[in-house]
Amino acid sequence: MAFVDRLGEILSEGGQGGIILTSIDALADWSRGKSLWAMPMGTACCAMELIAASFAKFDFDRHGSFPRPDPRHTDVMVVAGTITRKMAPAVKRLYEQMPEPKWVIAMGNCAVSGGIFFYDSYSVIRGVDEFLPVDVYIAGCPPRPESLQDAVLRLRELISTESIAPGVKHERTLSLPRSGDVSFGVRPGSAEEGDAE
Amino acid sequence: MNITELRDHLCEQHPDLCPLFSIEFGDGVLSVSCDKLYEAASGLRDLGFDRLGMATAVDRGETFEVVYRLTSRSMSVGIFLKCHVPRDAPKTNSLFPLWPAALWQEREIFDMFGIDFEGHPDMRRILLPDDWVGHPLRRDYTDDRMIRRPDYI
Amino acid sequence: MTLEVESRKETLAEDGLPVEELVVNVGPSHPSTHGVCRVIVHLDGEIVTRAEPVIGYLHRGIEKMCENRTYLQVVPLTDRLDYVGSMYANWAYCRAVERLAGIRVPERAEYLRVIVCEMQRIASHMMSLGSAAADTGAATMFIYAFDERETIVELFEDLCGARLTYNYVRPGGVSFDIPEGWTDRLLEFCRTHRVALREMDKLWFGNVIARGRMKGIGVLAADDAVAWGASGPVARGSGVNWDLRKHDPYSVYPRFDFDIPTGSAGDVYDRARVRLYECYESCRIIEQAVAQMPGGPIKAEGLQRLIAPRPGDAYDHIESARGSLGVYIVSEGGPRPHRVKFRSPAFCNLALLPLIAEGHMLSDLVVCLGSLDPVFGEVDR
Amino acid sequence: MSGLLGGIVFGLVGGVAIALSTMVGVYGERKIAAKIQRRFGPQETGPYGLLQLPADTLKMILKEDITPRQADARIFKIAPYFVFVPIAMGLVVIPVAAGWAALDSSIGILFFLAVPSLSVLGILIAGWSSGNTYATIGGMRGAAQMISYELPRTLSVLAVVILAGSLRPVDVVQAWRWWWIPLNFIGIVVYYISSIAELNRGPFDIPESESELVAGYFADYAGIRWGIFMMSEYGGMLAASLFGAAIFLGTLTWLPGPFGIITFLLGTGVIGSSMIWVKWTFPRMRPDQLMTTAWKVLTPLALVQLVIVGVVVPWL
Repeated sequence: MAFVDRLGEILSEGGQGGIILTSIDALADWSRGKSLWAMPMGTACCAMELIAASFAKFDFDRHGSFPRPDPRHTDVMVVAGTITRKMAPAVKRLYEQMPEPKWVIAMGNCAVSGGIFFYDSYSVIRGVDEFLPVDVYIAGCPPRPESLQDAVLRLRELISTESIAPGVKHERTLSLPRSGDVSFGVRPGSAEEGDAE
Repeated sequence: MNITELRDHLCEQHPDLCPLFSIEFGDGVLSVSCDKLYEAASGLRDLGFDRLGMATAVDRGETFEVVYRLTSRSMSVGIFLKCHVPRDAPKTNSLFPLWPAALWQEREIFDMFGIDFEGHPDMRRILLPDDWVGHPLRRDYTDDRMIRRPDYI
Repeated sequence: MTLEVESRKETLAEDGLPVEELVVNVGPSHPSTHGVCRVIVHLDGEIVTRAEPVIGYLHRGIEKMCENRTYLQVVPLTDRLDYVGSMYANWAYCRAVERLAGIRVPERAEYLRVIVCEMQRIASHMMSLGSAAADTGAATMFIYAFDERETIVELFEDLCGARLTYNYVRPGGVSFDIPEGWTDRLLEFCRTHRVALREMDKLWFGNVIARGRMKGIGVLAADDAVAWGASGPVARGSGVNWDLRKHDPYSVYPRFDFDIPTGSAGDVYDRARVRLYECYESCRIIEQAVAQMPGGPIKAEGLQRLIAPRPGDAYDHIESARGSLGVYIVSEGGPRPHRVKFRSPAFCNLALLPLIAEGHMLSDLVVCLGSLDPVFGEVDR
Repeated sequence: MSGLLGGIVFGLVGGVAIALSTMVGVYGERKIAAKIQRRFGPQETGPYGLLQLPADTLKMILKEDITPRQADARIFKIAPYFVFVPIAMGLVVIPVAAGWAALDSSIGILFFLAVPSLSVLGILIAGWSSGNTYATIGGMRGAAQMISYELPRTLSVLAVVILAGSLRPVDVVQAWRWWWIPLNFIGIVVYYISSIAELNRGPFDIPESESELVAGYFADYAGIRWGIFMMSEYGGMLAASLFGAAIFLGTLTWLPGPFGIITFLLGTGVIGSSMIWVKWTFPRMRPDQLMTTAWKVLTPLALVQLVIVGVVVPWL
């Protein structure tokens, strides 16, 4: 890791290494994106869908992503389920144990915002982004395994913009939905009505 | 055995408990005072109530109502055992010596209501962290981190 | 809050050398704690001298939340209790509300409730058997069992639109009637499921290593099971013949012909066997229920959206996949319950872990924990 | 000087061979496991998912190299090599064609049995230096297990040595006759089982048991250092399969001359895949059951095999 970081620094400082840097980045991002091993941080209901995602019917292994229980061997933490105040230190510690580069997927409404437990609950943390840097959010209570697959593909796109050089971001087109997108649920003509609501 | 047979059986075996017995929503309820709780419970156990199904408490304002649900396998019938402890000094006897099942359930009551059970071997919080302040299931529990749901109805 | 464990105990061995007890902190995120349980294990070599479960890592305060919701709004919360068997908590809660408010449920709804709950029992036991197998390293068995569960989940999806949190049983009935062709698929599933069960029986219970891992491990005496309030397959594995469907019959269960499998040794093996046989019995009940199911409405007539029962308290329990699941509701007359208490079987069963794991090896601890089949949404509520 | 050069060449070739075999092994493991479990396995990266393992390896190299604060840093960092090097060294004495091995030693079989088992030292120090309870337990379990299974494994090979009358693997291959397989059947089974146990693979993977010790002795290794542990496991699998195919099954002599390599590689593949098959079928054993199997079942069986061979040999 240290070597790679230094290489990135040298290439970006010299200003000469544009082509070399982009090629190395393309290779690095390809390998990182295609081999996203998951740390299944399944606490509640979503854990069932997380299990289902890696089993026979949905088979995450197809995307080169399979769950490892040991944080040291993983790249992406899938926080699936409600995180309570008692659990949060443990989740944070597991996240810290993962080696860089690492990503977080917040799976399910509880991990996104507290979901159904937003109101009246004295112990639920409203979203894991209170203490973890979340890269991809998946809505749903619980989301279907296909949503998780979609999240992995989205995360792959996000990784493809990253560089081994510090502070460099590649411009790649993300297929993330934007407002005005048909797939976003708002028809182009009716954007204002949507906003007014 | 249905509930009226249970009442007759109870009155026969324990005449002192008979006037405390009532029937609510098809369930037998035995309301005792909390210093008599342990004796009443052991009496019921001798009567054949071998399972402690549920132990909980209800915030009734001035008092906390401690509720035990006992079940008899031989008679296929359940009964409630209730007593009221004062809110300012919540303390009662533990039923752990009679039914070990009370071990965790009474710990949970302690955690949620702050009711102290005498004779319980391990009176600690169970669900919440040890450094938690307050007992959440009391009606007057307040917490800055708790957002109250807006009243739509 | 820290994750420190209490100080280690130092003793002197026979030859006078100081021996330190090894304290292993299993969890709260561990591959075989079936959720977020933490077990502080004191080890003497590989032998467990004390195992202390620490729970509450998923305590969301559902009972407090219920106090600020109307009776109907509580139903989605009950889904999140036992997320492997959401239908049970739905049904137990609805039964308590119906008892409190005096609602009569149409017969067809009762039959539908029985069918979905028996399907849920199969799904839950498949999960339990599979994850217990995964605890001993047999990942393939887990996947085979999970495949069966997946079929049921698909059926549920067609019935009520959700894969996991169904919100299907409502006070006064059920939310949807069965779609066309659904019962045929259900009966087809029952037929294939029996074949799959026999396959799993051979693959898992016929395996010499699996038998060695399960037989004589985590023995629970029948007296202890009763005294500690154990229920469901944990109690029946010890020979306690106690099943609410038979011994405190509710709903339309008296109309069906089924047996209650019980074990004798009370070890992990018997508990797992009981779960396997219960799947056969559930298939039987489903087939009978489908054959007997009457027509008619699926919701009680003239039911108001806002249920406001008279003051009082009601308790009702059903036999869930993990044991007797009770719901205790206290009403003070308003549209919201004053107090809702869920008596969860997994909570009571898990209290037995120190009792059954002591004296076994660390490897057996995870097997014992798996055999109690805790679902932490239900344990911690 | 030429010896040094030859050593370097063999080292490079061996290193590449192990790396390749690891990739093939992991790919095979994931594909076979997927087939057993009604899945597809890696599918998306490259045709048939063939580029999955290069991607994994590159990612692992690019990962952060973590040394935990509580670890004994220097020992922690070198421990993977202590596991890997002995296993790689074991490969050199295996004959890869009839009458040819990279290191044609007169005590080749002894070398193969003795040197790879030095990796137990690496496992022990990896577990100990991590400063982690799980890793320590895993290291202890690994040491106990590997030392125990050394005995039945050595005894089972001894039967072949008696039959061939030589410790030189090349001589054993040349002396091999088809009726050794039925005669040596118990020995082959004992060798197979104890080799799996020696490699800490399922159903004997108690040192790294995922459901108990999370990952056992390499629980705190991240990135490529963990990859080296993986490489040792698959390198060991390769070595055990090659050795079994050459010495026990004599696949090198099934086809005449240099064509023997075809049957040899096929035999190796079959043994390796069956190890994967076993792992994904059986549950894991308990440490005490494992010891019982080693000392009370496999060792007596290996001795019985030795007696059978000892009785037969004078009559040949």
